[in-house]
Formats: sequence, C-alpha cells, structure tokens
Amino acid sequence: MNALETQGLGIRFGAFQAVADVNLSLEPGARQALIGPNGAGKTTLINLLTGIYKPSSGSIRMNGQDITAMPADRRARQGLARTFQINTLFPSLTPLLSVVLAIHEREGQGATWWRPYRRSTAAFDEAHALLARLRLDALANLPVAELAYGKQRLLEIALALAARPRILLLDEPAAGVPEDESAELFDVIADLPQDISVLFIEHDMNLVFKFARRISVLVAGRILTEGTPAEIGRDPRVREVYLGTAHVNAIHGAAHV
Amino acid sequence: MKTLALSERQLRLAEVAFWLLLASSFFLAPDHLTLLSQILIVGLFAVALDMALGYAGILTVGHAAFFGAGAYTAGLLAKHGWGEPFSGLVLALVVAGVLGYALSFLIVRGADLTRLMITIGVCVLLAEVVNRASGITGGTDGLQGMQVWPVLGLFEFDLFGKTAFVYAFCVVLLVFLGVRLMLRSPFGLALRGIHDNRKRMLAIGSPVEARLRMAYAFSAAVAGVAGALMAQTTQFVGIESIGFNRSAEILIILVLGGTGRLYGGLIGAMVYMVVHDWFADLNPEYWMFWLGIFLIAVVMLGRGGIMGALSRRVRAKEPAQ
Amino acid sequence: MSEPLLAFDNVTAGYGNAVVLDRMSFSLRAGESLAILGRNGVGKTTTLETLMGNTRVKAGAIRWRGQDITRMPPHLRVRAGLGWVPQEREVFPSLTVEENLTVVARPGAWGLRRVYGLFPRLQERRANYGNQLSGGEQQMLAIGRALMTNPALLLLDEPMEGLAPIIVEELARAITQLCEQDGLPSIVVEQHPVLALRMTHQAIVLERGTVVHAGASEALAADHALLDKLLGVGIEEVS
Amino acid sequence: MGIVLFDGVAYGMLLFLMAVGLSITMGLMNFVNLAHGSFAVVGGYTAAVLMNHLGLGYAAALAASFIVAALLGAVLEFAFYRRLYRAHPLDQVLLSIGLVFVSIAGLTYFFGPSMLAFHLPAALEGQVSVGGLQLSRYRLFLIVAGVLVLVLLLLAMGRTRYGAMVRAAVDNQRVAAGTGIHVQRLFFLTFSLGCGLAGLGGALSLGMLGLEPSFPLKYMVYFLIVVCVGGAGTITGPFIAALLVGIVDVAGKYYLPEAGAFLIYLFMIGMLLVRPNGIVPKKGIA
Amino acid sequence: QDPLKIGLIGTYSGPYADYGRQFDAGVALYLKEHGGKIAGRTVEVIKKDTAGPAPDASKRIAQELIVRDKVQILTGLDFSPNAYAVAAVATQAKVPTVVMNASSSAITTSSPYVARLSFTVQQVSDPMARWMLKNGTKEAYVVVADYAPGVDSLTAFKKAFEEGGGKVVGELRTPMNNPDFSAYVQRIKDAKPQSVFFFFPSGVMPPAFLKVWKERGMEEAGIKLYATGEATDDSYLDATGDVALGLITSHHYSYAHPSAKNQKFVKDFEAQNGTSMRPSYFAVTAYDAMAAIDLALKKTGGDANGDKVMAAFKGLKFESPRGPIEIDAATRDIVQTVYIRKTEKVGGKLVNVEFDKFDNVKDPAKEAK
Ligand SMILES: Nc1ncnc2c1ncn2[C@@H]1O[C@H](COP(=O)(O)OP(=O)(O)OP(=O)(O)O)[C@@H](O)[C@H]1O
Ligand SMILES: Nc1ncnc2c1ncn2[C@@H]1O[C@H](COP(=O)(O)OP(=O)(O)OP(=O)(O)O)[C@@H](O)[C@H]1O
Ligand SMILES: [Mg+2]
Ligand SMILES: [Mg+2]
Repeated sequence: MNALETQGLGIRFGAFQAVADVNLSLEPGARQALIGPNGAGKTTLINLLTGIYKPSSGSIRMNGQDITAMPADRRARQGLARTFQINTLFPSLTPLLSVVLAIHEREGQGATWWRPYRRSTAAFDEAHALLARLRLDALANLPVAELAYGKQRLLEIALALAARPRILLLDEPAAGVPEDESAELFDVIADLPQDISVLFIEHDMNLVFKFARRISVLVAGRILTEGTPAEIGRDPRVREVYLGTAHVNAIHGAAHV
Repeated sequence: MKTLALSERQLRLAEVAFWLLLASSFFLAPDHLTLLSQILIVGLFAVALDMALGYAGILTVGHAAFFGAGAYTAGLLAKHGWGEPFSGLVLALVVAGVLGYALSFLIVRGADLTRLMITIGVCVLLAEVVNRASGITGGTDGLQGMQVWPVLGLFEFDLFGKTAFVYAFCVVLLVFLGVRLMLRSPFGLALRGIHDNRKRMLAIGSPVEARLRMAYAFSAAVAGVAGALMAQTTQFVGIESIGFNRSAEILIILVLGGTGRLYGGLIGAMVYMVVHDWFADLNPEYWMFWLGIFLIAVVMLGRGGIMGALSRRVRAKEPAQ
Repeated sequence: MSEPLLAFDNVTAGYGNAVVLDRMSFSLRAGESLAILGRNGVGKTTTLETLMGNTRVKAGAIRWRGQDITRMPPHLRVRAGLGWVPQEREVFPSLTVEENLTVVARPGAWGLRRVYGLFPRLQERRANYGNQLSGGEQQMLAIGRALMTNPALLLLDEPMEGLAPIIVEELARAITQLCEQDGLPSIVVEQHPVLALRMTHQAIVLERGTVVHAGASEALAADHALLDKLLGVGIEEVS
Repeated sequence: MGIVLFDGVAYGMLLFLMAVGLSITMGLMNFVNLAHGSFAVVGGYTAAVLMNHLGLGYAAALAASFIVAALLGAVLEFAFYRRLYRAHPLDQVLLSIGLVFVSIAGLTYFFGPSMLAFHLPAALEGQVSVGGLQLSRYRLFLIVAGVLVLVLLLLAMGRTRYGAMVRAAVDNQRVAAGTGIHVQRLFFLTFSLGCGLAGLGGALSLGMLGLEPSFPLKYMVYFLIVVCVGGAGTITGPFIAALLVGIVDVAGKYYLPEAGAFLIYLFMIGMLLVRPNGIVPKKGIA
Repeated sequence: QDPLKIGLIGTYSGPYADYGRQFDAGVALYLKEHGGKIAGRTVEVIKKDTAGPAPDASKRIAQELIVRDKVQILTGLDFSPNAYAVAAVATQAKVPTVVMNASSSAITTSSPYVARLSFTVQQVSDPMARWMLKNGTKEAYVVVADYAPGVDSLTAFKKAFEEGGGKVVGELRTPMNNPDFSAYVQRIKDAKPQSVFFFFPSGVMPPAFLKVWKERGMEEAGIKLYATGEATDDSYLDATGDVALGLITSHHYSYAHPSAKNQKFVKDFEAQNGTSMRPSYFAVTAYDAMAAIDLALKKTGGDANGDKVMAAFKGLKFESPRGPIEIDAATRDIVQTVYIRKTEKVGGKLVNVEFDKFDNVKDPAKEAK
C-alpha cells in the first residue's frame, strides 16, 4: 500500500488546466523529488494533496484511505505535513512558541483552555530539541518577523517536523538557505525515520540528485516521466525543458554516489 | 527612548498592585463607586470583545448583542420573580454563550469586512427584535420592574453603590482570571497562531474554524456576564444595551486601551470613562469635541492604544524556559 | 579618479532601534556589476533596503552618480535610476501580470514586449493576478517589473531563487549581457557564490553588517580556500 | 409596481452617491475611514449654507460641496491620515471616530444641534409624467447624477494607470515606492477625491435626508453596507449593491411593511453569506 | 439658608442636544425672572449630559448627584428609559423628581417621588382622534415611528377613534432610522384612505415624511393629513419649511399661543436667547417645572424633604405659558389643555396657530385603568 497515491488528479483555474491527470504514488519511506519548469504545477499539486485546493477531477488516497474530500486540517492531523514555498509562519510568535503550538496541535491539546501552556514542559523540551537540530536554538526567543529570511526557511521545516509527520511534503525547502546549510538541512531530512515518506520540490539539482531516490518530472501540469536520478539525468526531454546544459556534472557526480 | 524590562515576577506584582489599587478605591473614592463599578463592568465587556477581536482576530462591531442578551436574561429573570444575582449571572453566561456559539457559524467564515458587517447586521436585527417584542422587553422604554435580591441574601444594593461595587469587583476579577487563564493556555496560543497565520494553522492540523467558534462563544459568554452585571447593578435594562452604538463604543474603548493585550480592555474602560465623565462635566454640550481630540491625540502619539504605547516602554523579559 | 557610480560611505543603518549595518563602506564603478555575498542574516538584504531608502540610516552617506541620496525618498531613487527586485519577490497581488509591469513603466529601452521576450512564461500568464502565479513566475515578474522602470543599476536580491535551472542559466547570461552590451550593471545578492561571481566583476562579502572582503569576482571565485573561510562553502566543481 | 421600482432605484442612487467615496478611501486605499459621513455632512452644510445665505444656485453649490469636502480631506490627510496608512485598521478606526466626534461637536457649535433648512430648487420639485408614471423630478435627477458619477469614475480609475497605481500602492507601499510610485502624492489625491465625492453625495442627499451634525454616525452603517455588499474597492460593485439595496428596501417597505426595519440587514447578511467578498470582488477596478 | 441644589439630567450633546438647550433656556429664564431664587432660596443647578437614551448612565448620574453633590431635587429627564432608571434612585433616596419630558405613561406610577410637568404621548394623540371624528373624518390610516412612544400613540389614537365610531383602515410602523419614505407614502396613496394620522418624534423624520407627501401630490389626491405636535415642533419648524403648511396637529404648547402669559414668556425668552431659537414645548416645560418646584417649596416653607415636596405637588394648579395646568393629585401626572393647531405663515414665519382645544385632558392611559 502506498503512503500517498493519486489517480487522474487535476485542477482547473478557469480555463487554465494547472494540473492534469496526475497519477503519482509515494511509497512508504520514499525520498522522492518533484521537479519541473516554473509554473508546471508542482506547488499546485502539493496544495491539492494537502487539501488547500479541491481537485476538479481525480482522487487522492493516503495509506489506502480516500482523502479527496477531507479538509486540510484533518489531513494534517493524520500525518500529512508540508512546508510552503513562500514563508507561511507566525510572525508575532517566537520560533519556540511556534513549535510548541505545532506540538500542542499534534497532541490534540489545541482546545485545552484550563491550564497555562507554560506547563507543557514535555512540549517545550521537544521544541528545544527540534530547534537545536535545525540550529535555530539561539534564535528561539526572537519574534519570527525579525529573523533573516534563511532562518525563516528553517523554521518552516521545523514546523513541519514538529507535527511528527508520516508523510512530508517540502516545497523548495532549501531556497534562500546557504549551500552548506541546505546540505545539512537535507541531512536532517535524510535522517528521518525510514518509515516517513518525503516528497520534495527543489530547483537545486545538486540537492535533488544527491538526496532523491526517485524523481518525478512535472511539465505543464502532467507527469512527463519518472525514474531514478540517473535515468532522469539522461533523459533528453527533461534536459530540454528543464535542466539545460549546466548541470551535467552534478548529475554525473550524483550518479556515482 | 529606553525600554524598561520587567521580569515575570515584577509583572505579576504589577498585576496584583493593579487589582489592589482598584479594590482600595472602595475607601479612597467612596463618592465614585457607581462610576467605578460601571467602569469595571464596561472593562469586562471590553475584555470579552478583546477575546474575539484581539485574540481570535474576528472583527466585530456587534458585541452588544451578547451584552444585551445577558442583560435582558438577568433582567427578565429578576422581573419575573427570581432576583438572586449569581444565578442570574450564570444563566446570562449560558444564554449569551449559546447565542454566541450559534451565531459563530455565520461569522467565522469570510473576510474581515464581511464579518464586520454580519456582526453589525445581527446586532441591529436583535435590537429590532427587542424593540418589536415590547410586550416582553418594554421596547425603547426599557425593561421595568426588575427586583434584584440582596447579594448572598445579605447585602442590599444601596444608594451609594457600595454593594454594587464589591459585587461587580468580585465577579469581574473572577471572570477576568478565567479569561487570563484561557488566553495563556494552549488554546490561547492557538488563537494567537490563527490570528497570525490561518493557513499555517491548517497545515499543522488545527481545526481553525472550530477554535474560532469556541473563542467566539467564550467571548460572547463573558460579554453576557458583563451585561447581566450591568442590568443587576442598574436594576434596569434599556434597549441601548443591545444596540449598534454600544457595540461601537466598546470597540472604541478597547482600541483605546489596546487590543490583544489582556489589560487593554480594562485600561481602556478606565481612561475612556473617566476622561468622558470629566469632559462631560466640564462641558456638557461639547465634550465630544474634547473627547475626539483626545482620541486623535492618542493615535498620533502612539499606535496600538494605551497598552501599545506602554509596551514600547516596558518590555517583559522572555522567561528562560 | 572619477566618481564611482555608487558609494556607501560608513553607513550605519537598521530597523527601528536595531542596528544591522555597521559602518559599511563599498563602492561600485560604472560599467561593473557587484556581487554581495554572505551567510544568512548578515545584512545583504538590509544593504539593498538601505539603498532603496527603506531602513533608518543613522550615520554615513550613500552617493549615487555623485549625488548624496542618503535621505532621498524611495520613489525618487527609482527615478534616479535604481531598479529593485526585493528578496521575497513581492509582486502586487491585486494587479495582473501585465498591470504589475505597466504600472511602474518608465520610458526607455525596456517595455512590455522586451520583458515578455525575456520571460515568455509571463506573457502566457499575463492575465493572472499576482497572487495566482507560481513562485518562479513571481520571481520573473519581479525582475521584469524592475526592468520596466528602465534603471541604470539593477538591484537583485537572490534573483535565482526558485527558478528552474534552465531559466537560471538564461537569466545569468542575460544579466551578464545587460552589463556588457546595454551598460546596465547589477548588484547581485546571492546564496550561490559560484553563480554570482560568474555574473559580476567585483564582489564583497559581508559579516555581521560590515564588509570583510572586497575584490574582483574572478579572483575570489578562484580562491577556494578564501571562499571556504569567508562563506564556509565547500565548493564543488559545478561547471 | 413601476413607481416602486423607480423609487427604489432613486434611493439606491442616493446610497451610491454617498457611499462611492468610501469605496475609494476604505475599499481601495484600505483606510477604515469611519469619518466618511463627516465629509458628506460638511459637503451638505456647505451647499445648504451657500444656497440659504449667499443665494448660490444649486449646481454651483454642488460643485462647492465637492471642493470644500475635498479640501478638508486634503488638509486632514496631510495632518493626520497619512501617518496612519500603514497602521493597524483599529488605529484608523480610533482616528476617524475621533474626527467624527470633533465634527459633530464643531457643527453643533456653529450651526446648532438641529436640522438645517434646505430647499430644493423649484425645477427639481414635484413630479413629471413619464410614460404614464408620475416620477419625482428630484429622484430622476439623482438617477442621472448617479450614472454620471459612475461613468466618470470608471473612466478615471479604470482606463488610466491611475487605478492600478493605487492598488499597487495599497498592496505594498514599500515596494510601490521602491518601484517608483509616489505613494504619498497618490494617496493624497485619492483620499481627497474620496472625500470630495462624500461631500458631493452629502449635498445631493439634501433633498431627502435631514442635515444635522449627527449625520455621520446615523448613516455610517448604510455606507458600510453598500460598500461591503458591493465589494470594497470597486466602483461598479457599490453601484450594483446600492441599486439592489435601494430596490429591496423600498419594495420591501411597500409590499411587506411589517418587515421594514429588518429587510435591509437580512438582505445584507444573505448577500454576504452568498458572496463574502462582495458582488464584485476587488481585483481590478470596474 | 444654604442654596437649593437641583440636578438637571438631560441631553446636551449628540443628535438630541436641542432638548438640553431648551431645558437650559427654560430653567434659566424662570430663574432670571425670579432673581435666581426659589422659595427664597438661591438655586444652584447642576446639569449633566446623558447624550441621549442611556439608563445606566442616567442612574449613575442621579446617584452621584444625590450622594456626591447632595442635590435635593432631580429634574430634566427627556427620555423615558432614563426617567425609569432615575425613578428607582428617587424612590431609594426619597428625592423629589420632576420629569420635564419623558412621555411613557407609567413613569409616574413607577415611583411615588416622581411628578410630570410635560405630557404623555397618549394625552396628545387621543384628542386628535376625537377632533377628527368631530369634524367628520370617519376613516383614518395611522403611521407611527416604530418605537415605544409610537406604539403608545397608535394605541391611544386607535382606541379613541374606534370608540368614537371611526375606522382605522391601515397601520404602518416605520423604522426609526428611515431615510426614505417614498415606499410608505406610495402605499398610502394606493390605499386611498380618507385621512392619515401620523406620529413621529421631533426632528428629521417629520420633514422627510412631509417632503414625500408633498412630492407625491397627496393633498391633490384628497387625502387629509393630521399629526401630533411633534411634527411641527417649533424648534424644527423653520427648517421643515413650507411642506408643513396647512398641517393640522394636536399638542399642548405652541409658541404662538395667544395668552398674555405666553407673549411675555416668548418676549423674555427671545431677549435672553435671541430669535434664532424658538421656545419649544421642552423649554416651556422646563420653565413650568421650575415654577412648580417654586410653588411647592413655598408651600413647604422652603423645606425640600421628599415626602413634603411630593405632597405639595399634588393638586398644584397654576397658569403656564401654554395655558392652565394642574398636577393630578392622584397620579402626579399633568392635566392640561390640548390644542388643535394648523401650520400657517404669520409675518413670514411658520407657526402653529391654535384654533380649537380640549380642556383638562388627563393621561388617557391612566384614566383607562
Ligand atoms: N489561483 C490560481 N488561478 C489561476 N492560475 C493559477 C492559480 N494558482 C496557480 N496558477 C497557475 O498555475 C500554474 C502552476 O503553478 P504552481 O505554483 O503549481 O507552479 P510550480 O510548479 O510550483 O512553479 P514554481 O517552480 O515556479 O514554483 C502557474 O502557471 C500559475 O500561474
Ligand atoms: N524588520 C526587521 N526588524 C528587525 N530586525 C530585522 C528586520 N529584518 C531583518 N532584521 C535583522 O537584520 C539582520 C540582517 O537581515 P537581512 O535580511 O539583511 O539578512 P540577509 O543577509 O539578507 O539574510 P538572508 O540570506 O537570510 O536573506 C538579521 O539579523 C535580521 O534578524
Ligand atoms: Mg512552486
Ligand atoms: Mg536577504
């Protein structure tokens, strides 16, 4: 049974078909990349998977269960976490409280109104540990609005991880993060327990070819091809519409890993 | 401009001092007890509004609907033979809370302006219903014939407003502590999250609308208690208690005090009502002019109301967790 | 020596009371592009925001073509020739793609046609509102919008972020060409030093709001040890 | 039937004329300007005083009402409003309510608390017979004025770059300025335009509404209804909304007088539940 | 003797600020005429603003006036809810309270310490019904503002009209905040009744209604129009303009009342306040309230004790600018002449010319009980 599986998934915005007839499957423990030209529909696909958009056609199954009509928050509670391409954070909270908040919601305590949140020591400990893992611990008590962009990108991931997801969807997690740190970041992701499935969108081919075990290529809303990094790197169609010529070496490098 | 950093302990002390000072006005300002109890009640109403507006981010100019619902509940109960004050409060709390929950379904969806207008609409409609049902409510003449029994069977509501003050003080303090607890709970944190970024809340699995509905119902219930308190201490309920003007006034009071800051409502009520009373005494015809100038001056001097200006001077040290 | 195109002279600036740039100095000669490098949070964006007049400058002076613009309001800086691409793209959400472009248009070599030529994707999506674009499309729009003001200097804050590799390549080539052929230089803030250094003549590296290295891009690109020291980048040979 | 529809349309036009300025200041510029009615009432007083005391003609008085309200708006924009464009909407509420208070007290001081006399020019009194229907001249005039204002505004805001510039500046002032838009001047002009329209609306309303200092508070909700139901920030939205509100209100009061006070609010709530962002959601002008 | 302190609670700001102005002018005129003294005691008037109907504020103000300022008499009270809220305080503190306007019938019943010098809505509506019947009108359509006084007026008119053999052929209640009357007037026009009686509070509603009435040519359609005197309140009559011409109304006071007492009153009033402001029924009641307090205190020998003053009020009879008035011994409510008037232009000014009257009218709502 696949962690996530879509069938004929599609959405139109007016006359514009942003995603069409996508059959995508994510195995348990997958480390899968989703690449494609700008405007191919990658983010839209993630929005469909997480329930922000309702599809105009097709269906989505999560661990065998049909979730096509399930609201976004329920999907999240069932273990589907994501990050956003454009920072979507809590500007007036601190990173620490943001993560604690996410942990509360995961634990189903979001409606607890009769005791102070300060007493949630377990949640705070966990939050500290998580922030430390992403090297955000020094900034834990600063308002999020005052963090530099790159740090905010990291917090995006922290919030997703705080949900202890079973499926993690990352929308360009490393954009705006310096190269060495983005590698570290992907190490964190790679080190996640093996039963967690990860699907990530990324335009940095070094990262894609290094961390993905499988790559899906989306072009104009449709899956153009899928395969191992080596297969994708060799595919002339992918090169023509997406890769260009610059990344030949990175691909070859990755192929040796 | 230097900011003064207060530790958590100092903040707590400041809070205690605030309430002690209020309590001591029983002895310090015995001639102003009625004004003081009305300030407390209006302050509680503003705190209730803050729960919806400042914390849950629901822009509403219709909160008098719940204040009025509470007032009429307590008033009708006392008119029809049951004048025990505490049970009146509890019933008002329940009625307003249920009404709030029911209306929340109309309100949590939609954008700010939409919510604003729906709350106004609902409030005006309710006022019109009260006007039409004059057989029960007395319409614009007001609800006559309330008989509120002595508090605890012992303390009559007296001419000097002593009983009213002590009664209002205790109830307001109690409810306020409840609100304070709620805002510092995981639920309160979730509200801050929703206020900041609804989309992200959904993504971390928070049922945003359910949370907002709950907050709105809480807020309505507290407003209902404030309304009931006002009815019991005035021993009269006028139709103004449910109208648009009261909703707008309480919004001004809260904004003056500062939204989303717990004490904003209380401080706003104090400043607004004292300043208003003072200007109205000095100049019964044109106090509006001075009050208007005052409001403009407050905005020009600092954003976020009085508490907002204060918070730029005084900053809580982040607790080391 | 002739007056530099742009000069930061001991600029101290920040947001509110917080100081982010600490006595920063650098200058840019006419006809040359500049890369600003540095880790997260060192003040790269703040440098550009200061250049655009969006921060509070506490000390120092900024000179542009010999004129002191330290206190000039932002819109006049645009008229004076600065074209800005903000870091988070910040396209106007309630304007269509085409409106986003035309609303800022100033007379000059760049017009709708030419921007669409550079980014055909924008032309396809030209009736979409700003908030109905993909991340990469927004990036293209932000760059196109800056070009529509027909600037004399382009300020690009991580312009490649979120763009597909093939577009990155094209854009890098275009930016180099703009400088070389059209005499339109750029200041490029980048996370990817290799890319940025390839597109520019000069480079500065920031650390905690000050310039810790300034020199020719080519030299820096070649000095892996220095790069590693300054930016902590274990550079892999990419191209 | 025909006459009821006509009355409804005329009443709707009146609402449109009074509220369209608010659609610009609040809807387009995102400034929660609860003092809109104050500018309207200033326009009204201007027209009434000029006609009563200086014997000015109606047309001249209307022009004056626009100019005076726009000038007042300009002065206040310069002194207060411009400092609050980026502030929280609630701070804007506080400022504008403060201004309403001041305007009420000020007008009371100069003109007394009660209604000011106003008489329509003779040409607009009474009725004309059109196709068998007895139509009020004044109401006919309102309809013409409403359509005229609509057309002029659409031409000014829709065709030119001006409207798009305002929207851009509202979306993001920092970036708008950073791409060469003179945000301050743009807002100054736009705000003054909104206030001038308010003044014109106030003066045009004199044939129906009584002119008293408390006018701004009394009709605030009506302005808001029209703007919100129509879609804040658009011109055609409030136009359609005002027509609908006018027709629903007049027809409702005619056919179902018992529900008179409820109808407009029920209609508003219903519309907002069906179309939460207004009849014409703000995207582009028009 | 220390001064007599009187608390004057009224509306001095906001849309109803005219009420407070008229109160003030009436009170000041009486005091001026009497050397600032009442029953030999100097008078100190402390005025407080409620800014319209606001029972909680009124109650607080009354308490503060009594507890802090030590006033011995309360007066003013333009809105009924305010009067009800203050009446409770009056009872508790045993402070005599003289209502200057609040018109809900039961206010005097709600406290033994309340007397009323103004009128009740029923008191002026009922005579209009009787006069219309007397003059051959058998069919009336009733329009009232939809609030408590409006309903009071409707009830009183209907009762009197139907008891006298007339028929109410239609009823309309219009919302208080009603900018456009076209729908209502059109409805009446299509119903073609013989006559229309309307009650609206003083202010913007009557002129708005009359404008549409005129515009639709209702007069030409042969529909007669009647109202209570609020429609042609002297305060607003100038601003209302010619649309009011010919309207027949019933009320207890007209500024043009031809008695010598009134002519002096008006002359003094104008000397004091200028001609831009006419004395309305608010001013005359305020003037009379002071007179009543004066007369009562003279009876008690200057003693302001609540019970004594209230006893002195009962049955008090004197000549007011409006005509002879009396405080009913049983109900402490006013008994007065209600006049039928017609709006005419006299000397270039619109005034209510009295041409018929009903003597000794009591509050019909209490009479019925
Ligand atoms: N709400 C919308 N209405 C209309 N078109 C939309 C909407 N949202 C997205 N689109 C269009 O759908 C297409 C897919 O967008 P999407 O954000 O999924 O692209 P993407 O693959 O994530 O691209 P990028 O790599 O640039 O982020 C784009 O062309 C975009 O313009
Ligand atoms: N609005 C703000 N208020 C206060 N501090 C801010 C604000 N914006 C940024 N900062 C602080 O200024 C410093 C520099 O931020 P800046 O955005 O210039 O960094 P950067 O070099 O562009 O980083 P990145 O690579 O992440 O974009 C950071 O420490 C950040 O926390
Ligand atoms: Mg994307
Ligand atoms: Mg940056």
